[in-house]
Amino acid sequence: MDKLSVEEAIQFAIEQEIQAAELYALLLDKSTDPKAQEIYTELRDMEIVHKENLESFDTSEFNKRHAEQPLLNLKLTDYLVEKTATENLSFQDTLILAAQREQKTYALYAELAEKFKYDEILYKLFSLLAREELLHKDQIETLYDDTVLSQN
Amino acid sequence: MNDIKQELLAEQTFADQIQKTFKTAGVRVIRKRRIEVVMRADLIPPYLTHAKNQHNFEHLSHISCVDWLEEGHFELVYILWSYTMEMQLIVKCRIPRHTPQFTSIQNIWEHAGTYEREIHEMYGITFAGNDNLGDFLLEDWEGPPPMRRDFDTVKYSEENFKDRMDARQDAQNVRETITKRSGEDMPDFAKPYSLR
Amino acid sequence: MALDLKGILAPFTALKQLGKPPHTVAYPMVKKPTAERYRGLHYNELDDCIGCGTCSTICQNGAIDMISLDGVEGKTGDSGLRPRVDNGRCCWCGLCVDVCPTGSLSLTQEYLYITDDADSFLWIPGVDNPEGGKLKSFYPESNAQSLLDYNRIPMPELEGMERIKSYAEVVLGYNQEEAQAEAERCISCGLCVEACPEHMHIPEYINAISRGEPDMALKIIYDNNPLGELCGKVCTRRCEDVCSIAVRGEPVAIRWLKRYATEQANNIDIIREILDPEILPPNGRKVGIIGAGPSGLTAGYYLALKGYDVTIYEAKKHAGGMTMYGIPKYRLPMESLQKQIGYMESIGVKIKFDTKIGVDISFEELQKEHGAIFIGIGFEVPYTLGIEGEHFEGSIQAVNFLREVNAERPVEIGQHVVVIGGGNVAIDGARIARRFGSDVTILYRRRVADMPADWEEIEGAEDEGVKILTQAIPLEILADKNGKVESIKYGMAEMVDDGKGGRPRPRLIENDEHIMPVDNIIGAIGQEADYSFIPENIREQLEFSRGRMVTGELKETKLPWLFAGGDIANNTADAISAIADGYKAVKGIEKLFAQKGQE
Amino acid sequence: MNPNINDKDSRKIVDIIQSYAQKHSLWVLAYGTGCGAIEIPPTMTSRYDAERFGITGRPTPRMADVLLITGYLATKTLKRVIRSYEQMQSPKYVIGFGSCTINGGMYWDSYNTIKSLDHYLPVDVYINGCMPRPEAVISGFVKLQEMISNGTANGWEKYRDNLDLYRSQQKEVIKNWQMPDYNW
Repeated sequence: MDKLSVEEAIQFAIEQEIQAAELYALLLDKSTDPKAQEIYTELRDMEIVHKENLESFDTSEFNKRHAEQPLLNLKLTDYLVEKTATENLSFQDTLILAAQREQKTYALYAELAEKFKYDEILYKLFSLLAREELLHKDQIETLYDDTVLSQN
Repeated sequence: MNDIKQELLAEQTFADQIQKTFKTAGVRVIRKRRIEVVMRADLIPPYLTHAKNQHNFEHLSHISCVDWLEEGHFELVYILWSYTMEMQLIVKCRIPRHTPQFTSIQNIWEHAGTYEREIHEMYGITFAGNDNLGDFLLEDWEGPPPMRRDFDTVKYSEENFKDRMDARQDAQNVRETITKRSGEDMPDFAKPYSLR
Repeated sequence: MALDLKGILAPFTALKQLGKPPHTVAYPMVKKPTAERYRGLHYNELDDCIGCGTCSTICQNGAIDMISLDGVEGKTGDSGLRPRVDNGRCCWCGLCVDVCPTGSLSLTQEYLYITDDADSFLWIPGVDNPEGGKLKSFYPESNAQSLLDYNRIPMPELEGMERIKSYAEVVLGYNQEEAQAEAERCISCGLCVEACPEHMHIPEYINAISRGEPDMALKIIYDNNPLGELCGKVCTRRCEDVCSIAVRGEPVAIRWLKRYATEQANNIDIIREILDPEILPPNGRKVGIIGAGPSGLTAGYYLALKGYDVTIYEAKKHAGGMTMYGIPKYRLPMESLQKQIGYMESIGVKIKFDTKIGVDISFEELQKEHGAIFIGIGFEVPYTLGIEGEHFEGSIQAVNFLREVNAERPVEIGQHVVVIGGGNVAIDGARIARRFGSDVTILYRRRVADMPADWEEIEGAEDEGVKILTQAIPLEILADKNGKVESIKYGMAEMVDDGKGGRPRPRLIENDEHIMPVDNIIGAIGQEADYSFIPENIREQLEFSRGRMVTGELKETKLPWLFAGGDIANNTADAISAIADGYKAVKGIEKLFAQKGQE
Repeated sequence: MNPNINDKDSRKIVDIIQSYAQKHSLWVLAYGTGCGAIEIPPTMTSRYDAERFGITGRPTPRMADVLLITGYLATKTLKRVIRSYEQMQSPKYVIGFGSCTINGGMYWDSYNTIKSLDHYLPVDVYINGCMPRPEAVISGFVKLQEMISNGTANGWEKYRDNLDLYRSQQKEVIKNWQMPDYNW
């Protein structure tokens, strides 16, 4: 993956989203905890929406999309114990898992952005994708902060 | 403590004197120059005569009336003043509310008749011996005696006088508004405790 | 005839006055300033006013009434009504200003109003003179000038260091004199009723207390809250947050007054005698309740009064749920709870102890036996900290800790204890640990002001010597070579605004890590429910949101025969909300049977 | 015979001159009814000197133009006030002082005072207050003068035209009506 066209890059991102959605769908199927099921459903739907957004992505929208809301970055993933995707995760573990997945995807895009720094469009694209992942992580962390850490 | 007793010595001596003569009376020194005597109603005319003649309470300041609605009594309050002793004597008695009748003391003090007319008009108490009980301050009054506590003056005034309340019909009650908005079920036994 | 010189000259003394300015005030050309505290037309700061109607109540002339205005919305703590003054009745005595609990009402320097229209004297202060705020002249400059008493009667309490020697109740309770004095501070506006999830008849029972009729107060309390004494001791009292008096002073101690009224009846027989409950004859309808917590007990009590055959299934040895096992006994003594539950049992509520659904009796069986089922299991399963080293020996959960202590089972705890969390559970855990003689520190991720625990609890904990370390995020638990907790690593946090108006969130500051040596770590960051006892096929038909069951207005779920309440069905997670849920579910269950009866 | 005084265009020049004269010689009947009578001495005497406006007191109704109702009226006083008012020469004006004359004021629940004065007598000007300060009283007179000069102070005409109505309303509270019926 040394050279990449914009279309290929987007296709790569779409695949990432599909993989995530498939994983959540699988976990949803296996889970028996209604609270975790609810989160899986939400995550799966979210990834599908992201995928659809990417499919209709227009590179001319770069500037517009960059001016979005600021990041909170609560850094919860930094110190919570890493979770692996297994059957019957609890509600809490589900959230941790999702946040950590977003964090990893972010790291991947950030790395790619660094790699394709010479190509302005690719750099912008990966930076944008990285930022989007951070935003998603924010959402999940906020939810974790509100529910699990309601009294802390 | 001793100073106060010393100060009220004259009053106390006088009070003891009354107590000795009228054994059933309740005598109390209220403060300097003020003594209260609670009497049985039938003893009032003889006692007032006694006070006027024996103790120089030559001036009747006022006759007043209190409506003890819950206890079913009217209380008549005679306020006397003695110029020689420089002392005020408050004589009280109670008469039953269902038979508001009493004896006039017009023969002791002529001007008592005027006070009795007023009490008759405001409380509906008749004074035997006073022939002049009729229209006094209120002209053409047809309602019940207005100073009686069971007379609902708000209701009377709403029924008899036109006021400008139509424009205020949109007024609302705060407690009721909250009850309605919150969906509270107020039991009937709690309602009298709402105070509004 | 001698010349009367004096007589001729005397009149000329009037010339003396010639150079003097006239005595006359040349009104209206010259306007004299009004007196400093002149009581002119009314002005009302519409935004500060909460529509409590006290001005209207005190007005001796019946001149003030409350009306709804366009643009003024009612919300909790604000009736949405605003005063209107009939200037054809007002006598500018200023009582309304003296009694206004918020200080929004004032009188102005402006007093002129001349018209030929007698109907135009209705005056809406603040609307008719929006500029009046600048002309205020008669207003309470300090609380001392008010007719209201802004200071609460202090509640007698055990002294801080005395408390940690035993589990004796910390709060001692009002005596009659204190209770009456406190009750007399209430202005009966009723704004608190809306804030109370259960909509208890607060002004009514406070008035009953102030009249010296605690029995009547008890009757009014039991009208919709069968756990009045519990609430009198441990309620989160949202009523006091919106108390009109609280705008400028200390709120009326509604909770302590309720406590006073309910404590007067100190055994089951007296409660029964005072309440003299009307129990309807059995109607043959059976209702099963899962969980004998506040919501389940409330639903059970009112259903039993209405003639239903109620059975409560409780997995543990005692009823009360989290109030039994989660609240320390120095706040809610065992006898108090037993008394209230005993009274419920005496009117016909059946409680089956040590009966776990799915183990001792299957859910299907339950469903077959009862026409309706109410679930009030509460949040019993604690969330874990989710950090490294949580499995080490000595790292425990506050819920489990409190449960063991309340069940009077032996518990061992070390010298140095860290409690993680800022809710009531955390404070309870810390205060209990203090009673073991430990040195306790609370680690909390946010600031003290953000703590969800009651401020009185926080203060109480501080009085007892609990240290509170805020903006500290636990990062890792470290153990010695035996696998026993040795210390905790935590990092400091900065507070960030989430941009949505929510409470600020803590963000870890990099490279600001500390280590604290510790023997025990008590986690109390939050709890969740365990729904595993509900069979899969039923669970699938129910709706969940953020770990809670989704219920309707009358606590009904997607399944018509299934109701849910308490922590698992509301977002506030306190006893009074659970009681409110139970009370609502009673109406829901009645409606269900009424519909069934029609079919 | 009665030119419509409300219609400014139909007023003759003589009316304008007449109203100019009238508004500068408001003679007041010195008959204090309620607590507001205490505000009259400072208004009339040197402090506020109402005579600057041509306002002065007169001892009898027949000499007066303005009747001041300075507060509450008991039904008993109302009888005397009506009698005085009817003896006054037209044009005549009534000024209501303070809350009591508007909607009862602090006597709103009293058993023997009337609540709204205009139910019994035509009131031209109301002054807000309980009681109004002398400044407010003077403002009331100024307002009355304005109304006279633009021809809207016509309460007396209203009373004359609706005498039966007023009379019936007066008789509602004055049960024992023993007063001469004036021939208008």
